[in-house]
Amino acid sequence: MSSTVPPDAPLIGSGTPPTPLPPDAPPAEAGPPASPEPSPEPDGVRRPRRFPGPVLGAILRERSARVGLVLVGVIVLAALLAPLAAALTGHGPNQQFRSEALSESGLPVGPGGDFLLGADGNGRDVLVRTLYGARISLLVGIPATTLALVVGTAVGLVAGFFAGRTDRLLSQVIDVALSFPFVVTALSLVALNGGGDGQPVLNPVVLVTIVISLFAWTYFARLTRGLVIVLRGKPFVEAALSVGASRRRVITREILPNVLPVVAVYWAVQLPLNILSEATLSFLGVGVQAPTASWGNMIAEAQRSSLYQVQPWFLLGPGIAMFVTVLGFNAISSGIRNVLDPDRG
Amino acid sequence: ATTAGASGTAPAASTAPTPGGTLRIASLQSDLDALDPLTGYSVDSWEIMRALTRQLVTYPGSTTGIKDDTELVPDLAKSWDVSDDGKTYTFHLRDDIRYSGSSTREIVARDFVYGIKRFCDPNKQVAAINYFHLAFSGFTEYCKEFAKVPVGDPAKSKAFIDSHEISGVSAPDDKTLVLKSDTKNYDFLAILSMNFVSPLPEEVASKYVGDSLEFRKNYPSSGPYQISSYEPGRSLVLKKVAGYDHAGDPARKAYADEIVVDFTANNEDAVVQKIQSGDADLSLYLDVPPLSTIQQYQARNSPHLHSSDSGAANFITFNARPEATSPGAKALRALKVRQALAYAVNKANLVQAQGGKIAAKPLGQIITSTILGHETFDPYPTPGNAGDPAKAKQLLAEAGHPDGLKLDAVYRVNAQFETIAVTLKADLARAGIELDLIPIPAAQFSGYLQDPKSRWDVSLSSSFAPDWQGPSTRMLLGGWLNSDAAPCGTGNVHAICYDNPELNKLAAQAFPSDAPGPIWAKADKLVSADLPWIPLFEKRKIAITSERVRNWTWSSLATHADITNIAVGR
Amino acid sequence: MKNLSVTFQDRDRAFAAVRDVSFAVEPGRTLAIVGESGSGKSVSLLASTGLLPARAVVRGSALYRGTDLTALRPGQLRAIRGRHIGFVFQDPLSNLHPLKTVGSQIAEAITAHERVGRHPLRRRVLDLLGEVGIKDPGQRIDDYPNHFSGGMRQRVMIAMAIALNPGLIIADEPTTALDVTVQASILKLLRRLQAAHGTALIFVSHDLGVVSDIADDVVVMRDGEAVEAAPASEIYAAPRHEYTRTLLGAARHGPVPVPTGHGPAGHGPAGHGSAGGAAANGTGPSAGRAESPSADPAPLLAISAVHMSYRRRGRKDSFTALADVSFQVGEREIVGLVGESGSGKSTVGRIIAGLVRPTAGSVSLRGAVYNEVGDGPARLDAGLRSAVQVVFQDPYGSLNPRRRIAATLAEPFAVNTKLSAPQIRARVEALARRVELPPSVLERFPSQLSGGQRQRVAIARAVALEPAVVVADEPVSALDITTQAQIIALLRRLRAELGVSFLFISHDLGVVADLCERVVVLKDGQVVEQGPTHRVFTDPGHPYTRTLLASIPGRGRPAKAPEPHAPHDDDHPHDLGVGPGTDRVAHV
Amino acid sequence: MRRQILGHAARALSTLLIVLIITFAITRIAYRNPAAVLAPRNADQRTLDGITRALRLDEPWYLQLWHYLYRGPDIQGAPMGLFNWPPALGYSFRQQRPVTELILSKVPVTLSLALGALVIWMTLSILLGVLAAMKPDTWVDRFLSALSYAGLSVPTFLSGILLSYFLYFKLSTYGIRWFPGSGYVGITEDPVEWARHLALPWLTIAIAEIGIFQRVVRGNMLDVLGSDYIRTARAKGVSERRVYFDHALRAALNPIITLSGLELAAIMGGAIVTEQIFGLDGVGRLAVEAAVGGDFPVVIGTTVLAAAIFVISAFAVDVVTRLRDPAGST
Ligand SMILES: Nc1ncnc2c1ncn2[C@@H]1O[C@H](COP(=O)(O)OP(=O)(O)OP(=O)(O)O)[C@@H](O)[C@H]1O
Ligand SMILES: Nc1ncnc2c1ncn2[C@@H]1O[C@H](COP(=O)(O)OP(=O)(O)OP(=O)(O)O)[C@@H](O)[C@H]1O
Ligand SMILES: [Mg+2]
Ligand SMILES: [Mg+2]
Ligand code: NI
Repeated sequence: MSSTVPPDAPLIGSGTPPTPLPPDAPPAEAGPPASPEPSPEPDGVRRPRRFPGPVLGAILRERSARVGLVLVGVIVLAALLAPLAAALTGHGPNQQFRSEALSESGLPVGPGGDFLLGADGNGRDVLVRTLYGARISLLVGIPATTLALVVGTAVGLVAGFFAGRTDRLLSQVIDVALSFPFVVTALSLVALNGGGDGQPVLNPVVLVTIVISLFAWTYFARLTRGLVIVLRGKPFVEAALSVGASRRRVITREILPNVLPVVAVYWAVQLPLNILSEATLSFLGVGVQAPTASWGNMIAEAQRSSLYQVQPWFLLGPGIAMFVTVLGFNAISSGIRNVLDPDRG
Repeated sequence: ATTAGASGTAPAASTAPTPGGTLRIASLQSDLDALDPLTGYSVDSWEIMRALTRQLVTYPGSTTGIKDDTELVPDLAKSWDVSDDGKTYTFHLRDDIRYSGSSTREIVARDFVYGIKRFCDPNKQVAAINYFHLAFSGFTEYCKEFAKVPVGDPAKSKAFIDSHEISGVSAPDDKTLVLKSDTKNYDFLAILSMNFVSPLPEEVASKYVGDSLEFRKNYPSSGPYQISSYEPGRSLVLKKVAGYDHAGDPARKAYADEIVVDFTANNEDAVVQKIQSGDADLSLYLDVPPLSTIQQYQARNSPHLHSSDSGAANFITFNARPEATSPGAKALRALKVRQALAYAVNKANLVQAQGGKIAAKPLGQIITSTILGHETFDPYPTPGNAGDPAKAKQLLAEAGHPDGLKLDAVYRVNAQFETIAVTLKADLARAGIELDLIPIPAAQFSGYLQDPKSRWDVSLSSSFAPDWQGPSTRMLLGGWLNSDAAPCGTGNVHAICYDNPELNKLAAQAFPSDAPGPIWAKADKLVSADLPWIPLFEKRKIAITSERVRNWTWSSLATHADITNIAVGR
Repeated sequence: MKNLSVTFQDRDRAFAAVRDVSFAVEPGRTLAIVGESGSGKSVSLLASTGLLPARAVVRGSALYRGTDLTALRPGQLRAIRGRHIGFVFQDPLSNLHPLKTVGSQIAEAITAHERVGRHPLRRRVLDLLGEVGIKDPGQRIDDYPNHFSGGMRQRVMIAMAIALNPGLIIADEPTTALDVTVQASILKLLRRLQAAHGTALIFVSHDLGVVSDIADDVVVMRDGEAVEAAPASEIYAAPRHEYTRTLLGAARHGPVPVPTGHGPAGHGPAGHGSAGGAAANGTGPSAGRAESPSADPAPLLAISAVHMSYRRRGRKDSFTALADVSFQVGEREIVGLVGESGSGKSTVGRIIAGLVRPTAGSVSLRGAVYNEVGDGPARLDAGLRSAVQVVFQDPYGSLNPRRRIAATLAEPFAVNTKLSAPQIRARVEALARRVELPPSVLERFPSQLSGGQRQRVAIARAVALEPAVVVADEPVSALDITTQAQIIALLRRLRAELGVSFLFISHDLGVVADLCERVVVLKDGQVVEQGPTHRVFTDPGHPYTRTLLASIPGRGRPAKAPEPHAPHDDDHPHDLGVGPGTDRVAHV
Repeated sequence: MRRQILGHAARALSTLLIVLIITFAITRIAYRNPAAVLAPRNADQRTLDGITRALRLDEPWYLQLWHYLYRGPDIQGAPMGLFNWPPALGYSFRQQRPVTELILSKVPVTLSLALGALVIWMTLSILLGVLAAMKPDTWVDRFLSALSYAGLSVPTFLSGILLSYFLYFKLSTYGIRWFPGSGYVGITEDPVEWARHLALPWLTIAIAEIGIFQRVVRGNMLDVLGSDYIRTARAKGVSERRVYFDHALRAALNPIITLSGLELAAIMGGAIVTEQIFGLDGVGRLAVEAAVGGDFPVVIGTTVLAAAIFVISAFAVDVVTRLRDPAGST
């Protein structure tokens, strides 16, 4: 018996060792295309259920997924309601309240009164800016990860399915992309954004999105490639070929549906990392530019100005928001993993 | 007339400084921008070079304030004679003053000549060459010849230096240096106080290319300290020269045995943490300490918070190059638009962003408070210095921009300038002027401004510090804004292409004058109204130190601490 | 073992795997536990020594020489395990640590309980290896398990179990995953060791044939309950419980005219070592060709002189899977293709289906060659494509787990016909009826089907386009006996209704004898014998065929087929001795 | 095996070459007016012309590239190309040093940082991961997983700032000077100081990595613990400690090694934030300063170095896993 979990699957490990399957019961586990409920009911009769219905249900039953969904929900809500908060407080995200929120010597007020989380060094409302920062994080993180998923999955499918020269070529491309150091290359790519007259060609947010997906797609590609290599050898692929399906049909109809759920889980794994990447770039001053609020540049500002020492919320506001976001997405992805692969945490 | 070299006046100290100990300096940058006296042209590099180089004359430092450090004292020259027409200076060098470090021979007059002859080496040009075109007879011709030497070949440069002379610069013997000008200049000695005119032993200096690490490690020091170890990114260790001839140096007391520049703290927060925790005594490259830190020191009423008027100022410059054809740049050529800008800025906000009264004061003119010719006035006053958006809007409309104006605004990325940029953006928006902020990394900033192809309309990060205190008006009105001395282009880092024949006339009057003050004041009134740039605020220098620092001394050249006169307690 | 119950506690549900089971075994005797898969055989034994995962809740007691094992603390239990109770587990592949040498794993069985010096320890391990019949132990002691064939690994497991001469050995289906020939030798080994040491043996199996060979007493389990317990002779003679009768009945179902008159001695060369295989090789090819098929005037499917060699990754030489294979399948004929695991049966099927190209030779349908030497997969035109179809070896693997059955069954129509969606749907439903699948199944995913249903789906897909020939690759090997019978009936019916010919691949001789008109016997990629089923089975012409027949355990009951073996990624020839080199030596 | 290694090496080399070419292209396009960007402060047009000529910036890009690879700029007669001895990979006009020399002088810092952190995070992750796997779904496990989530979710720049603020600044204001705030002391100069200076940066990196690895170790352990050979070991009566740390860990280690190799490479190439916060004069800081300042020979150099480290550690991981694989060890 061969183990059925692809070696390159993100759920690292070789899967549970196979146990003989009772002939009339569904197998407990079939690698990445896992059946949602491993233990068969003795009578063997099951209601037909629609995918992903049972998976969603099972995910919702996972505690960590629920916690994650709540956290992410809070952040998404925050991002959506940022303008409302701005309207309620009357504080625009880039509006400076130098007389109300700053002392005469320019020190920001702490939390309280009009400014729930206090102000930053320019007399702007930290809470409102943090909420607007959530928009940037999601605005960069979600498209970047999705773009990476699409590109990476496409490349992985092709590389994995067409072994030989195509695979070697694409693997080399993946290797090359992987060996670039993220921050340094991102910095030069940002420099690349200066047009002939030094003006930025792309909106920095778009640029950061592209730069991040330029690096993130490789993970999807490797993952998909690994999965496809395993799937390609599966009898059902041969079966499809033997009834005359074309290779493209095999890729899109037979292989893709098996890859997508795993890739989707990985999307949730990758997303928080990409949110952190955006923050890191902004922290280093090459991401989202002032005065637009991003958690990364808020933290950078708090640190550079040392203002976090007198107004800790300037640092903690975006810091906690980022923590919650990343935690939320991580919890969701771990919840999904638990469902797809019940033996792991 | 002869001025005898009097011994320097020792600054009155509150606590008697004791020699010895190590003075630690936390640098915000990971390396010195320059250490070669020829090319170093930043207050920070001058702060360090003061310990490593000596000049003919210098300022001894002041314990009370930067602007008080204006009295020139003899340095390597023990005395000098000035010819009656005021054009020829004959310096008599001290005896038996030696280099330390990579050379230990005696300093002779020839070394100055060699140094000056390198000023226009096309391979490494002196930073402030404009001063010297006016200062030395024959310098301009010499430089024209030198410019023909191909770049990249040190041997050719050396050959040129060996075979050509500057008529106004000569060393009749080892101890005598004769400097001639075509005109009389009231600030001639002050110009010589800058680091550029430091002696360098040719046999060492010609061995190294530029201000390279090799050169820095083999630095021929003429000052009280020599380089004992140098690792960019980590530390620079200066050791006091053994048996330093204190009698021969009236300006530098050199209390500390060792000065260590720590390059490892690379953000503002880290620098002040080091000082507050006592791991460092002073900062370097930290223009303004973080507000919270200033506030903490103030709250404690700490004796280790020092502030002084410095004459330094921040302003907005325009892209006035003829090549600039963007709508914004074109619009700014109209005085009304510049006036609108002047009315629109909220100087009070900027001052607050700097840390309030202790750190800055609003400025409406070119000449700042510590500089000769200063008479406080503001041609475009607004109530409470808070700007007058209505007036600005009206002016804009009059100038043909009723719907406001869009400007590409570059700024240099650091904490201070980012604050200025976002504050200006917010304030100008109220007057219908939209700033499109373009952050430029610090290292690329001047290159960006200098590149004629770059697109920008205004620069929000322009600032200056006077090269020396008092009679240094030449730099502003006689240098940058004088189109005779600095035509649009070369040497004009801010792309200031200002041309006002009247100003040039006044400057020409002022240089040889015995009472240049009123002339400069007049010129200031003239130019400030014309808005070649928009003054924002005058900075006060704020320095925080550790508790170990004794005998705090300001240096006008460094616009900060005089590290050769500060002592450390134990 | 008294009133043992085991419940698996999942996050939100409990599942009673074993309910109230009691049985006992005396020293020197053998107790067999039988029952179909999933009936709780393994769980009840593991429970007795606390080897179940923590979420299993165990009630009742398990007494070993009077001590209740379930009441012991973990440390005490550990002292019992290995020392007093030895285990031989079901799957020798997964039960050995892949990254430790076999020697160190055996040594550990000793050092876990005794302090032994390095040299004496090695001595003892070598002795043990010798005792369980590993040849040349000195050479093999430092090998890793994946250098061992399945049979050898099972021997290693046994060596670990007997290392400290425990009073009881629990052998959980020690032979299920093995070839019939290997199975016979392992059983023999166990019996010999039991005789030598006088240990008690609990032997688990779902194969009544094996049990009848070895057991003194039998416990029959079903759905977590012990339904019957009696001495072996009684059970076989007069089964009391209805379920036992069903079990026995299903096993007897096949009318197998297998030669009788074999005792333990009848296993002949299969007992130990490899002499039989080598001997068989010598005469193989000539014997195979001598008996060329009965000349059909226009054979439906003709395989002529097919060679197939696989390239090995990282090696220059290639591995010959098929050598000079020729046979034919006539209209409406069911031809059996038998041979041990790795003999090349599936490869033949793949070549016939046009999925790979042979390295020499050709395959023709009704005289038209459609697959011969060339690059890439054979290009079959639509007519041929639908004329030759495959039912793949692993029914689960050959169904896309992410597609509904309806979609899978629609695929042949979608790619080969221009029917509209509703028309296809109608065809699919008709197809389902034809293979006796309830319509509700169509909306399910493969994981929601039973093994038999899956096999029906696979067959339905193959016959969807009404082909001329279907290659059925071990269609029943993975199924339990009752389902097997149903599927075989289905195949018969399909032949009658559609006029399809079948190439029926199997290593289960009983089934083949039941179903096929003719058999082709494959060994090491060569046809060693072919002819009418009855002739081949009653009068085997080739020694290898005789070996195969002789290795069938039990009183003429068909051997339980090996576990379905998923096709491999071509880079680990570790399985069950199908690879070349050392593995080859180990069985046959 | 030898052929595989050779093939692997060839592929690694071609990867490096491609990375180099791409970076070359990016930097050449990114930094307009390269001569001006590269020149020292206050350089005049003639210096710029000199740089232009030295880098052959006036020639077509493929000649520039070829020249860059083949010979490099001549600095005082010494070629600074990749194919010269010593290979210099260009010359930093800013810092006036050959790039290779510049980078090599910073490598020890980054290496100390990355390897030290690796040791810490691997040890701790393995210990904590095994601990969590021993008692899955108990409060110990939950606590540990909460911890590792925290590590995972806090970006290094935030944890670095906080560590520096509390463990350096706050402690030192109370007179406790355990951790220096910044700087680096060579291990050969003073091993104790070396460790003291690196303690906080190590911790910063380790916190984030433990967040990843503790979970991975735990997951792999659980995977392996469910496998039959673990049951076999228990059936033999092997002690629990051996079951966990010998049997299970041994089998669970491969993916961890793989992951850590790649992670190590990422850190070598990207300890930038940590180096930035703790003022470590390493490759990361050099690279960022070069990229921000437009010193592109250094950008190319550091990028190629990072790629080389990636390629090498992927290679090393491959060799290690191959050696651990009994199938390959014959
Ligand atoms: N760890 C487990 N968790 C949940 N259920 C389990 C576990 N182990 C076994 N089971 C279930 O307990 C029941 C009995 O399993 P057991 O392994 O005893 O069957 P068996 O009779 O040995 O079958 P086989 O002949 O296939 O080995 C099965 O339904 C099985 O799915
Ligand atoms: N793609 C492949 N690459 C290399 N070797 C292969 C490949 N497929 C099969 N083989 C080898 O060819 C031989 C015959 O394999 P095949 O699958 O035909 O055996 P089989 O008779 O069907 O065995 P089983 O009863 O186990 O299914 C085996 O040794 C196998 O390892
Ligand atoms: Mg079992
Ligand atoms: Mg097969
Ligand atoms: Ni296998």
